[in-house]
This record gives sequence, C-alpha cells and structure tokens, in this order.
Amino acid sequence: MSARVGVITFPGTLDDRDTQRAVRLAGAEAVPLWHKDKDLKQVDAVVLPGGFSYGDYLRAGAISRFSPIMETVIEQAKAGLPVLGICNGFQVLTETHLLPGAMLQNNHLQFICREQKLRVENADTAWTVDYEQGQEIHVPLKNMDGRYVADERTLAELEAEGRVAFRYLDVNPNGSLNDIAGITNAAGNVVGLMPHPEHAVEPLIGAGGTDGLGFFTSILKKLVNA
Amino acid sequence: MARVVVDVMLKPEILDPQGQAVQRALPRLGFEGISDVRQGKRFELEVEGPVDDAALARIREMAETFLANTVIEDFVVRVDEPAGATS
Amino acid sequence: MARVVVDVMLKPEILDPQGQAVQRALPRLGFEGISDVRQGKRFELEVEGPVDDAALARIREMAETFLANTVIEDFVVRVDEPAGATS
Amino acid sequence: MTLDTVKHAAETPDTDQPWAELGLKQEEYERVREILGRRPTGAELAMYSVMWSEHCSYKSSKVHLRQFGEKAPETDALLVGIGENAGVVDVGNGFAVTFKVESHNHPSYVEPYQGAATGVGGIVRDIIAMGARPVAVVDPLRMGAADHPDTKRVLPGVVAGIGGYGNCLGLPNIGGEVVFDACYQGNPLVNAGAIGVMRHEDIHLAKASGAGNKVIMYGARTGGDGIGGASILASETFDDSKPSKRPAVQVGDPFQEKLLIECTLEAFAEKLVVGIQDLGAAGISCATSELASNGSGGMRVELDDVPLRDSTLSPEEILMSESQERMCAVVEPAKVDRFLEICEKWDVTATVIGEVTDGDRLEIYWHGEKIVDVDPRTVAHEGPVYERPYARPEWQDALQGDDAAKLARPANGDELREQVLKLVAHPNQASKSWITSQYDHFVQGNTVLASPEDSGMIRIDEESGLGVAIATDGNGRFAKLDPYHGAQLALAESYRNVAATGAKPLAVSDCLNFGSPEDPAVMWQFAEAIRGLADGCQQLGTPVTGGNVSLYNQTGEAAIHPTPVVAVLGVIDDVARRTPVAFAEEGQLLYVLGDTRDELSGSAWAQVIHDHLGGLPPKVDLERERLLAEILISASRDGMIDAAHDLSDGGLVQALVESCLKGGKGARVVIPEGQDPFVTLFSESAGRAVVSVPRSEELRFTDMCGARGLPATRIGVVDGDTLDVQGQFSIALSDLRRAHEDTIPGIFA
Ligand SMILES: Nc1ncnc2c1ncn2[C@@H]1O[C@H](COP(=O)(O)OP(=O)(O)O)[C@@H](O)[C@H]1O
Ligand SMILES: [Mg+2]
Repeated sequence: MSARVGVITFPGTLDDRDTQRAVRLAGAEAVPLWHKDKDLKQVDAVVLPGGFSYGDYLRAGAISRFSPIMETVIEQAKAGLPVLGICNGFQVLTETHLLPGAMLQNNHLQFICREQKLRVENADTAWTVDYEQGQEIHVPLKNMDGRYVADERTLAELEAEGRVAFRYLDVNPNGSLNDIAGITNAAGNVVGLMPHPEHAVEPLIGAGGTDGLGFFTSILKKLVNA
Repeated sequence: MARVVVDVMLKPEILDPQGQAVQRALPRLGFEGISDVRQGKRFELEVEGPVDDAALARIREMAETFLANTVIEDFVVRVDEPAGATS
Repeated sequence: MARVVVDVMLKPEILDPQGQAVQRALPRLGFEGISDVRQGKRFELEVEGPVDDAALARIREMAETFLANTVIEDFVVRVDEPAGATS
Repeated sequence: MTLDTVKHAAETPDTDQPWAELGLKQEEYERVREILGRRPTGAELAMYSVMWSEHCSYKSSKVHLRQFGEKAPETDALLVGIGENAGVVDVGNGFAVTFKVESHNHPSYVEPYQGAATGVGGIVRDIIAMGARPVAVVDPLRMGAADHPDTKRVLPGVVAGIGGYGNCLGLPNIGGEVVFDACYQGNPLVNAGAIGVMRHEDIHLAKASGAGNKVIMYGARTGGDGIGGASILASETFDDSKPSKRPAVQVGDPFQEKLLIECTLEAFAEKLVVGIQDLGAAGISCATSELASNGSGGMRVELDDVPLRDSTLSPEEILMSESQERMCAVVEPAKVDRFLEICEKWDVTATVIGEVTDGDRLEIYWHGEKIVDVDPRTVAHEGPVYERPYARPEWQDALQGDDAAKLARPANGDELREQVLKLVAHPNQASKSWITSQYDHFVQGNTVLASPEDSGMIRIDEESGLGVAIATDGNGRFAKLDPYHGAQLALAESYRNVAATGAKPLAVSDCLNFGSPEDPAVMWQFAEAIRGLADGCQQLGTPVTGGNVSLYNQTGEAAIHPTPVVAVLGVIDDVARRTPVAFAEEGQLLYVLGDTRDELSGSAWAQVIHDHLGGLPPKVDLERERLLAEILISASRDGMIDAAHDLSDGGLVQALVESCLKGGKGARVVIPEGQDPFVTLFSESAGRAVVSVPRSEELRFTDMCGARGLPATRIGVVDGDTLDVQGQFSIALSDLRRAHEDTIPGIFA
C-alpha cells in the first residue's frame, strides 16, 4: 500500500495542485484536504502548501490558523503526524505555535522570486532523511513575508538542538535571523520552510532541477519503513 | 523629544479587503457583535525639537503628500498623549 | 454603536524596515527633524451594544489571540474618543 | 426626491439632465432621446453615458478596428474571434487558449499600486469569462524618464501592484516590457495581458439566452468606488487643471478574485453556466446590456437585489459602479441552487438579481418601479461611431528627414567598447530583474520560460508536453517615425520572439495606446498603425483575436509616442524542445540569421548616445520574418540549436550581452569580412536572430538555411568569460554584468 499524503487547500492557497503533483512524482498518493473539514481522511502525513491563504490579510497565515482542519492537524501533529509547511504553510505553522518564532515582511519590503541555494542542516527529520547532512540544494523562493524572527532564547535553543533545518546560502533573501530558511520541531515530525521544494521536481519546469523531490521521497521512505 | 502619530485609513467608500477579511473571521473565532472592521496604518514619528504649530503643519503636509495617498486614504495627525484605556 | 481602536505595533526590539524606509525617504522629500519612524496597524472596530468592561475584555482577548501576534507585536486597545489635534 | 421612473420620464420631457457632466455630447443625448422616443430616466442616462464613452464604445476607433476582421487571414485555429471578452485559439489535442491585453493607464498614474493591481484583476476576469483557467500574465509597461522623480513614485508602485495582485492570484508572470521615455511622463502605460487554457467544449460566451434563466451576480459587493471612473474618464485628456476629473481609483482584492476563479471553474466543470460576463468598466450597465443583447431574449433585473457594500447608493450609482471582483452568470433555474452552493463553498457572495425574458427589452426595477426600459443593443452595440478627421502631421516629413546617418559614430575599438557599456547600462536596455524578481514565475508548476527570455512559455498538458508561448512588443520610437511600419515592426518582433523559443506563432492580441483622437495628427497615427497591423497580420497569417484601445494618453498638447503593443501567441508540441536565450555550452558556434543593413534611425544607440529620434525605422520584410520563424522552429524541433535570441533594441551586441550573461559564458566574435563593426553590432535591422549551434549540427543547420534561402553568417563562438570582438575590444563578463544589472536597482531600490 502506498503512502497517503494529504495536501490542504485553504481559500487562497496557490500551490496545492503543484504539491499534489510533487507527491505523485515521488510515488506517493496525494489526498486533497479541505480547510472546512475536520477529517484528515486517515492520511499518513500532511502538507500545508504555499500561497496567500485569506490573501495574507492581517498577517500571513493568521486567519487560516483558525480553520477547522487545523484543529485536527495541531492535535495530530503533537501526536507525531508528519507535517510539512511550505511558505504560507510555514507561516500557518508559526501562527499555531507548532513551530516557534514568527514571519515578518522581507527586510527589503518587496516580494522576491528567485532560485535560492540552501544547506540542509538537519537530515534527520521526517521530511529530510533523503538528503545528506550539509547537502546544498537549489530550490525556488517566492514570498513577501519570509523574514524569520524569534527571540534570542528561542534562537539559541533552535541552534543548540539542531532544529534549524535549512539555512540560506550565498544570499539572505529577506533578513531572516541566522539565515534561517526552515526549522523543525523537537520531534522532527513538523517541518516548515519558506522556499518551495514542490517547484523543483521536474528538470525543465520552474527554475529547473529536481533538488526539491527529496522532501517527498523522504516522507515516503519514512512512512514505508515505519 | 515628542511623538506624533499619523493614522491613515482608507476612505469610507473605498473597499477595505483586509478589514473585511478580519471581520468575517471573527465569528468563526467566537467573537460576535463586531459589525465592521477597518484596517489602516499607524505611523509613530519621533520628532526632534518642539512640536509646535509649525512642526504639526509640516507633518500634516508630509502625511498629505507621502504617508497617505489622498485619492483613496484619509489621515489624522495627533500628538501622542498617554492613551486612556490600554491593554 | 461605539468604535474601539486597536493599535498594533512591532515590539521595539524587532526591526521595522517599513518605518525605516519611510524615515529614510523623508529628508529626500524635504522633511527634516524626524529621528525615528515606526509603522504599525490600526484596527477600527464597530461594536454593537455597550462598550463596557466585559466588551473591552473580550476585545483585548481578540487582540491578544488574533489581531496581534504577541511573539512580535504589542497592542493597545482603546475606546475611540474624538482625537485632540486633527488634520 | 422622486424616483425618476420610466413613467415619470415620459411625463416630464423637459427636465434638465446632466448629460454633459456624464460625458455625452449634445447630439449623443439627442440620439438617446430619439432611440427611446422620450427623455431617458436618470438610470438610463447613466447607462448610455458610460456605455457610449470612448472606453466602452470604441466610438473613435471602431471604423478602423474593422480592418482586423476584414483582413483576417484564413485560419482554422480561431475558435472565437473579436467581439467577445477575449479571442480563443485552437492549440491542438482538444485544448483551446484564450488571451488578451488591456490597458490600465490612467488609474495607474493616479494610484500606481491599486491602478496596476486592478488592471491585472480586470484582464484575468475576461479570461475566466471565456471558460478558461488563467495560467499566466504578462505586463508591458511604459514609464517616464527613469531619472525623473515622479517615475520613482510610479514604477515601484506599478510593479508592486502587478506583483501584489498576480502573485496572490497564483498566476506566473512570464513576460512583458519596461520602456522609459520622457513622452510617457504624465501618461505611463500599464498594459496587462493574461492567458487561459480550457478544453474546446468548455468555451463560454457572454450571452443570456433561454427565457426564465436566472441572472446571478457573484463576487464582491457593489460599492461607491469608481463610479463613472475608468470608462468616462479614460475617455478624456488628462488635464492638470481639472484634478476633480481624475478617475476614481478602486482598491483591488486579489483574494476575492482567486475565490472567483475557483468557484467559476467549479461551476463550469459541472456545466451550470449558460452565459457569463465579467464586470469591468461600466459595471452592471455593461454586463446586463451585453449579456442581454448577445442573447436571444430580453432581461429583467431587480436592482434592489444587488448586494451592496454601501446601502446609500442610488440606482444610477449602482449601475455605474466599477467595484472590482464581480461576475454575472446566466443559469438555468434547476441549476441555481447548485450554483449558489458552490459560491457558498468558496465563501463568495451570490444573489439572483434577475432573469432572461421572452421580450427584447432590458428592464431594470428599483423599489418595484421600472427605471430602465431599453433595447439593450442600443446601449451595448449601437453607440455613436465617429469618423474622426485625420491628417498626416506636417512635422512628419521633417522628422523622417532627420536621419541618424548624420550622427557621429564610434571611430575605434575603444569608443565602441565605451558605447557598448553605455548601451547595456541604459535603463531601457538594462536588466529588469529588479522588477521581474518581484513577480512569481513558478506558481502552478508549469513555467518553462519566464523573463528574461524571448517569450514566456507555459506547459499546458503534462502528458504530451504541449505548451504555449507569448511575447509582447512595441516600439513607440519606430511608430512615431512611421506608424504603419512601426506597428508592423512591433508585430514582427513579437512574432520573432515567439518563434525564437521554438513555438509556432498562431494569433495576435494588441493594446493600442495613443494620444487624443480629437487631434487629427494622433488620429492619423492611430489609423496608420491599425492599417499596418492588419496588413501585417494578414501577411503573416496570424489573426487579431481581440485587444484594447487606450486613447487620450496625452497631457495638454503633448501626446505620447504612438504605442501599439502587440502580443503574439504561439504553440509548441513539446516544451522539452524549447530554445532558451542563454549561451550555455562553450565551443558552440554563433550564427546571425538574416541581413544586417545600416539601419540606425530610431535605434537604441541613437537614443542612448545621441538622444536622437529621426529618420525612417528599419525596413519591414514579413516574408523574411516568416522564413526566419520557420527556420527557428525547425531547428528547435530537430535539436540543431541550443540557444536563440532575437535581435531588436540595441542590435546584435545587446543580444550577445544578454545571452552571455544569462548563460554565464563569454563569446569570441569576429566581424564578418567587409562589414562595418559598428553597423554589425548596433544596427537594428529586423528579421534577425543570433543562434548557438553545437558543432555536430553545424553542417545540417547551415545546409537547411542555405536550402531555404536564409542568410546565416558565422560570427563567432561561445568561449571564456569575456565578450571579445576581435580587433576591436574585449569586456569582462563581470564588467558587463555590473553595467547591465546595477542600473535599475541603482535608481529604484
Ligand atoms: N485594439 C484592438 N484590437 C482588436 N480587438 C479589439 C481592440 N480593442 C478592442 N477590441 C475588441 O473589442 C471588444 C470589446 O472590447 P472591450 O469592451 O474592451 O471588452 P471587455 O469589456 O470585455 O474588456 C473585445 O472583443 C476586444 O477584444
Ligand atoms: Mg469583458
């Protein structure tokens, strides 16, 4: 039986269909999930995709965080369900406090779309086991509110516990503290990052390259071996 | 040094999608009884020197030409006094 | 119907590039003497029914859980009184 | 105040009416009275005045636009032609593509962010209204001088607005242009284009048929913003003395529009929609009169049922409001519940506001009283038509006589080098990545090529790799020198850009930006440009499927350069065969295809080095363009070239610099024997491209060009990390990169 990965659609989500495609290309089954449902349809893992849920009004992720499906996601994430938040999904996860810190507007005040170099700093999470520790990958980045901030204690804790999962290389595109591109919770099942691995899964599409596929093969491996 | 606050709000006839989105979310979060929400910007300016009429006039001009686009926004300039009810 | 205002500002220790960009632009536009600018959000809530302590407490809770993200922002809730110096 | 009902209007024929304030001319008002056989009600007057405005009725341009139909080339590809919200083209495998370009010039000057944002919103609704899922946007822009302080206000705001709206909708931005010229200072041009994809059977049209069918309004509530805005005021000259006449600006809500897209597509998928129309300029006036007049019957509308944001609006205001993010659908009664359910699912407000009737009248009621009773055709289609006088301006001869041949040319390699660096650093030729990096290129996961490339390309079928390409081009300088050929050069460039990526050009949309039609010189430019474009499209076999006219781009006496912007849509069987611009492989051979002549009038070189505009633009040879396109497409399909870049602004040297920088590889160039290095590098002769050919393919490629009679001149090789023109100069890529990439952020960041 193949692994079932749920992909949530909030109103204003943009990358849900792309994420489903990435899940399929990795060999798993993509299960669409709707924000108004509480039911996760017994999926083995959940992705909160990118986009502008609720137009990013108020704060990115602030309104989606209160949708019915998030009640279930929060509950099950605490019980170990693998959850990946990409871009807007990451913003939702920080708003729920499943992941610490917060996302603010880019320090240059502009939307930025670029091919971004990252280092995988933690290859032990549910979503990164298919990468090597320290591996450098290229993944597109596109956002308005990508500046990761947290208080000093939280930052120190993240660094000490190896919970900075991805760091920007060459260019810090938004003023994120410690060049943080993505983080994980202590258990390693909840991961969030600003760049878009689902846009780097086919050679000729997007920025080119398939460096993002590893997120989806990682979770597959994790689930099949579980 | 004194603080001057400039509040910039969309004109009443102009659509405020942000305020609307907030208002629509409130009942879902269990907050009833808010019939309208408008979201605007608040600028806090630290002014060097005295905040006299001349300074306020300059700040009003600044608000009019730069902080607000008066085609769609209204603004209010005021000297910051410790607010009444606070959090 | 009464109006309650919620002002949400980034905590002082958090970098505010929007405010900075405004401040940097001012001298170029011929406005000198502003030593700092912070930019935040202003929410105007139209409240049905009386704005008593209970209502204010509810609004404060709403600000705390929803209108502001207290990881990065502070907020102030106040009943709107006709402001002092206006434009 | 008593309600001005139809009955009341009939009883009070002598009431004074504000027709002049609403922009109608005396004879137009008389015509309305004649049509109705009485004076119009206030509501009717509102409808006629917005619908008969220049913006909505095309009253000055109609007589010329007809040529696009009359000269339309024979083609099987056209499924829906001019006259609908957007044209539809067959791209094979059962897929159809719809695309169109529109202007949002005036509002973007007044409020750059919101003006540009709502421009994107408007064009995307046209695409949805055809039944298609929008898949990409493009944004051809013209701004005032880059170093003018007001441009610092307008450009960043416009870019942020286009990005803010398009990014939030989830539409990759895959192309466009940014041109700076002082002539656009008070009249920046913000054109926006969109492409949508559907299956043939999903094509929808704006018509209301079937008596008893319900008219449903859905989307945003109607507010008081933009009343009499875009439509009336885009129909007048911008005049600083009358600030009150400046268009009301609306605030866009891209989130609401994203919900509109999803809920409309879901309704289409369940076949719930008989007819559909977006609400843009002229709001409900336009939507109801167009739906009714294109259908089989009449329509009855209860205006009280329109969901309002402001309950104090008068019926006239409701009819004229240009609130954004609204649509109108015609739905069979049995399907209404399901339609409303889908709207509810997406949190979209939807209300039945009327129904299709047996008759042929459009009747609108307010508080139970009839306030509109018109033949909808007279509102939507039978507006005034003007044969505006036009005359070739007397300065045209002098302008054309002022040839660039008299300008001092670089005398040696050092001067060439210096001018190359100036050229590629000029805001018009400089890298626009500071702008394009504010646009999402990747969303939807189908982007094959996005700027900077010759055209944007989107995969539309994952299985087969079928894709579409789009390019937009326009050169106001050439059009000023010669509007007929200038329009053809815009077409030729756009066509060539599509072919350079390996796609076959299929169809054309255009946005015609001009000054005041009341000036005979402007009207001549306009007439000539249309004639040129229509003749050109006929010759190239690419029909015009739709477009937009923007007039009155003029401050006082000063009109903008005539600026026809042309979008060409192409199709490619398999996007894996696309040709990018980047020189990526060392050792590959560089060929220039086509003929290079001494053609510098109107060129970027003349502008950058001498601030000169005069003479005749480059020669147009559309047969050559067609041949060049065929070669580029064959070469891409058969794997004979790895890169291609069309030659246009700035000539060969500009193309070389862009392709080298994109691929991170240098080039060694040898000026062909007997040719002048300056002309070789800077001439803007049309019908040319530079290609990079793998050595193993050289013979096959040159044989093909030879056999088909296309000149192919070997000019060098991809090599090293400098641009080296033998015997003339050498520039390190790092220096070129700095010159090319620092300009725009240096001004605007
Ligand atoms: N320059 C042009 N070239 C070709 N078609 C045009 C041009 N200008 C307008 N049209 C066509 O005229 C019709 C009416 O245009 P318009 O009122 O702008 O449509 P809409 O209101 O749907 O945007 C459309 O089919 C449009 O494509
Ligand atoms: Mg339309």
